[in-house]
Amino acid sequence: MRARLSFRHGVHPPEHKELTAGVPVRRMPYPEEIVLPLRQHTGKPARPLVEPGDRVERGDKIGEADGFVSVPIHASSAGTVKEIGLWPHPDGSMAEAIRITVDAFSPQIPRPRIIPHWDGLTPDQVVKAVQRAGVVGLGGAAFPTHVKLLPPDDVVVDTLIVNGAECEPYLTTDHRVMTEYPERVQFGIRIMMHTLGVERAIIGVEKNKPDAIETLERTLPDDLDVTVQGLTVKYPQGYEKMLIHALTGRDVPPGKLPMHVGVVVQNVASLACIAEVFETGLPLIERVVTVTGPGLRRPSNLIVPVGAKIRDVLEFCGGLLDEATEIVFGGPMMGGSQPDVDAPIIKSTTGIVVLTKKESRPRRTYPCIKCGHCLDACPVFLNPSLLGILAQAGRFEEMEEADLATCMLCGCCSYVCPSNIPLSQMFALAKAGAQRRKQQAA
Amino acid sequence: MSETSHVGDLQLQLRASPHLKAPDSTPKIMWNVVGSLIPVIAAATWFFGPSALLVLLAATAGAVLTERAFGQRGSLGDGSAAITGLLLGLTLPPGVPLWIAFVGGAFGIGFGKLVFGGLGQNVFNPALLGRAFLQAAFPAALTTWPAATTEWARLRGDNFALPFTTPSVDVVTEATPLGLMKFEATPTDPWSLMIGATGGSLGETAGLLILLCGGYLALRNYLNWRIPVSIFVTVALFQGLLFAVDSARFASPLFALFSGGLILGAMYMATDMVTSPVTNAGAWIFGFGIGFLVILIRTWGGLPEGVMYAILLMNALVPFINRATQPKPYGSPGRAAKRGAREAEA
Amino acid sequence: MTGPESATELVRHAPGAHEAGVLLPGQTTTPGHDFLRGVWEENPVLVQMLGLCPALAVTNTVANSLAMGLATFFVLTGSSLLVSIFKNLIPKEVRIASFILIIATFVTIADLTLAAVVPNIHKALGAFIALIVVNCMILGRQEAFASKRPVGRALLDAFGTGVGFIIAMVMMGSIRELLGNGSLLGYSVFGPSFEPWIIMILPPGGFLTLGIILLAFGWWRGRKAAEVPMVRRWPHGVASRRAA
Amino acid sequence: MSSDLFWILISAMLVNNFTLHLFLGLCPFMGVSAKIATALRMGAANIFVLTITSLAASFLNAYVLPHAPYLRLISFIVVIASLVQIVEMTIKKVSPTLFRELGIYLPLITTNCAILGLAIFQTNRGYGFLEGLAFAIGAGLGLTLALVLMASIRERAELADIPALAKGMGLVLIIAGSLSLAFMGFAGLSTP
Repeated sequence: MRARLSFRHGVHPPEHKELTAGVPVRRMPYPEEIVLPLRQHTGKPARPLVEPGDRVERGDKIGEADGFVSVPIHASSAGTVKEIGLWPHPDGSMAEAIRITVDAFSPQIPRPRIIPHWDGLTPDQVVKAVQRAGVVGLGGAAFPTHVKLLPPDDVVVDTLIVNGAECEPYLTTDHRVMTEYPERVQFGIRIMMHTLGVERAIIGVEKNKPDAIETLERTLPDDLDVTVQGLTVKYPQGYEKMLIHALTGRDVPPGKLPMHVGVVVQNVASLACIAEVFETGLPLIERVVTVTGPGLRRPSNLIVPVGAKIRDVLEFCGGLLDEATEIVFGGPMMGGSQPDVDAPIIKSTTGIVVLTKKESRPRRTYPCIKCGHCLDACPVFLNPSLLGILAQAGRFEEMEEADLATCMLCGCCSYVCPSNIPLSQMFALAKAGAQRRKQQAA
Repeated sequence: MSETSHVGDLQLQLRASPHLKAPDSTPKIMWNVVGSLIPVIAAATWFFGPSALLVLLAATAGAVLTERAFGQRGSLGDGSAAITGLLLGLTLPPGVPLWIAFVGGAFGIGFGKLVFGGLGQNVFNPALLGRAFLQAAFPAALTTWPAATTEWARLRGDNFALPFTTPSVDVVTEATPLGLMKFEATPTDPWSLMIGATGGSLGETAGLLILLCGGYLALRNYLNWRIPVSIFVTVALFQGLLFAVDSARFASPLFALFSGGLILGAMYMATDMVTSPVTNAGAWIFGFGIGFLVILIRTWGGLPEGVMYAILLMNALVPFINRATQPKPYGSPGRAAKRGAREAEA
Repeated sequence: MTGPESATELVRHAPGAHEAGVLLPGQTTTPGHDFLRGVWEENPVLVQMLGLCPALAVTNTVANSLAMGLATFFVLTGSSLLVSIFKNLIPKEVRIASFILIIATFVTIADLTLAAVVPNIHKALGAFIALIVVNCMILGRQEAFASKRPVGRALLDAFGTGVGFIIAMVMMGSIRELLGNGSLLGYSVFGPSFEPWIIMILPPGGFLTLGIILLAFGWWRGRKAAEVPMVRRWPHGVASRRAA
Repeated sequence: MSSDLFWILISAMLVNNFTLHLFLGLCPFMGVSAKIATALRMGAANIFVLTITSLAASFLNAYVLPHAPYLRLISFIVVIASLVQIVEMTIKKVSPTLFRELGIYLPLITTNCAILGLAIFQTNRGYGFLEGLAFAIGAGLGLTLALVLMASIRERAELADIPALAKGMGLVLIIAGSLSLAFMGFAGLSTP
């Protein structure tokens, strides 16, 4: 075994996980209204199945998957459909959403349902069940999970990698899931290995979560080849490509998926969610969210019904402090600023971080001094300095020649840049532009 | 990159990710470099008296005033013009007329930096370009090395010569250790070179102190340590080779390392971020090139010292080096081949 | 990265090529313009960046600059005259070679004359007199103008361009000698206590002097453009062609 | 002898660099130095033509010109131009690829002062056949070096925020001056 499981480059932002790392998960009470956007995952949005005025029970399907790379949406609470229309989406846009007035007196008991025994199912049936339950990757990307479970015939997958790295500062959702629900994680691994037909599973956890490593090791199944590996604490250790490199030494070529190098990566929370599907029959209607940050009165780890508004979640956590200036959805390295506190928590929301003036004060931008710090930080070995200069000169074609496509927008370059050049923001724009050009050409 | 939106009673800021920022900033790096030069300046003043301070002041004034007059607004705050002036001053002999030092600073900033568009855009190290200009324009004034005097407070030359006039040289002059070596084949004891008990430019003496100050910057990652290391190793290797061939004619590697402006050049001029390669592979090549050229010019050239020209020549090659040492991106065939080779070795 | 497709494209990349006084078919100019154009507006050295080799190499003193300027003036005028006279006799295919032969003849005459009249300067200029042959400015005037115009116009054009060249040479020479030696035409200007800027008479001084002159022009042009927002003046009415 | 040849080469390449010290070949230096790839091809073509020129000049100096010294200039020009023309046609026939790479540069180079300058300097210094060859290769390498340096710097400067007054040839000349300053470091390079 190699001494240090890691990747080259990367950065070490302050972690600030101490705010919530030891706080047990609590259940948040149901708010008065929940809002369920039809687009909560990568791929095509769901189609609504209900009309205003319809009564729904907890766990009812209210949106149907539209195609293969799509998943259905389920009501996370009993209540009445109030309206289907545009509502602030956590990505900053307005998007089609189903608003449900929560029935304050409902015991929130789901309708009776058949819980299939996973062992008796063929892989195809498992995949169908996972899709039907609306499961998506809970690590932040929200890629429909079932798509990853069906590798094409010419691809041989030999390893399941379980992502418990959680490298984003502040966030502790995966940490709490691993320490509080280790059996669920292990059960999810079992189902997943059965479905993929792989012999080996590796759980990668950053070493700053010793209790999680210890809990997982204690609960390892005896009959399967599952190991827990402690990873160097470094951002972006939890990125698929970095994690695969750290645990298997394999590199995913550009334009390829992890399965092309024989690996499928699943987040611990997603696995726990799959386990829950086969334990309770309930679809993905709630998730663990870390609500934290220096601008929040009571940082917590919460089980939140999908669709709860930020406003309600923040209020449950004691509200904001006066210094609060910015609400970030997801981790502070990659998450987006939230313009509207009425936007809902969705399936992919890993956390809400409230930052203060101290973190978000504007800084002056200086010209690039070619210090090369961004090259030393870039985990995919690009030259962000050159890319940034090209972006400023408007040379987008040359940026593509300089392998812009490999950039995964992790933000390491922007983080280290002493001149405060918004590198990853420029790259995101350039990538969007490249996408547009490609579509126009097609 | 920030704007504010009002939502209810909250005032929310919108910024692009990442929302955290490393504590370093460009002015912080630059002013740290300036700060790390203070001990070097103090040593120069200790060895050369008030002349040292005057020359440093004049060179810095030339650089800073030019930046102020023609540069972008507020560009003085980033500290880069002050560095240029101080470094230029450190390469000058203590007795040089102040107007010459001023012209050097002005030329370095004006034609070494501002015509290229200011901070971050220049190709040549402005301090060295200024120094090379002075060397070519006023060779006599720039190679007049006053001998050490017993009186600390006495000026070491005609510092106050009127602008555009020839300085009157009435001080006793002596040759620099490199000059002695080159033209009279007389080596100087390396220990006196290290602690600074020799003649020369302001920053050419006290090599150990400069090493320490530069080491501080390297520790804080404000300079790429690969560049000085590769320069020192190259110089030591080549000079060692020459020394092994004929120890009577060629100086020892230790002498080569500590004589002239090599330490100052390697620590402070070659590592100028703007004019050195951005890639680490490029930094090694850059350092090797400087070391090689230093030995070439010192041994086979007509000049006793070649650090300045070596760095300027390699500055000119930097765009080319950067292009040749582009990192191979993750997952690309080039990177896979490199990994394969490494694993085959292991 | 792709290289240029043809030699003509390559030439178009050359500095000042777009304003190098290439005549468009059917275009007419006035005699006065033919003369003045080369003197200032399209000064061969300062605007078109032609004939840089002598402008940088021998301008370390005013005397050298003047001698070189006059020699070039002589060769240019002589060649333009001859080319213009014989333009109908020269077959198109070998015209460049013929131009060069004519120029080389005049250069040989100039070379021998200078050697006889001012041997000191002739020695200082050295090989650069012979190199007048390949001064692109001279060949350029033959190809672009003299071979297409009547004798009188060709002479006017040559006079103008030659004068412009002399002006540029003397300008460079004065700056360099004044700063580099403290003198003009050998007479001390600043007195004996002046510290000469040796660099000005060295090769880097040549590049820097011309660079500074061009920067000054750029600054001046920028100021003028800021005062009167005017359309870029294309030579020879190119602008009107574009508009049409 | 061989070390003499080496120092002739080094001298032509670095110490008295054709472009940066003698101001020869300035037209391509200013005009064809915007892109590295173009500059490299131009440099290669230059090395090639300079070598041919040197051979031609050696031949003329040895056998023809002693009889008619006043024909020096004219014969150099004519012989070099026609030789280059012949070589160009040969390359076009033999290797169209090489012609595409270098061919279009050849006619431009013929009327370049570096070429005639080489012939004249070689004659003035009394170089023989081998010395002339070393001189030509050194000069060609020096031209290429200057061209490529200038091109790489210009490619970088093109992305920079150059002030309006320095856009264009002003900046190129300042860079050339700086390069020329840096090359002064090679002054006096010779055997120790």
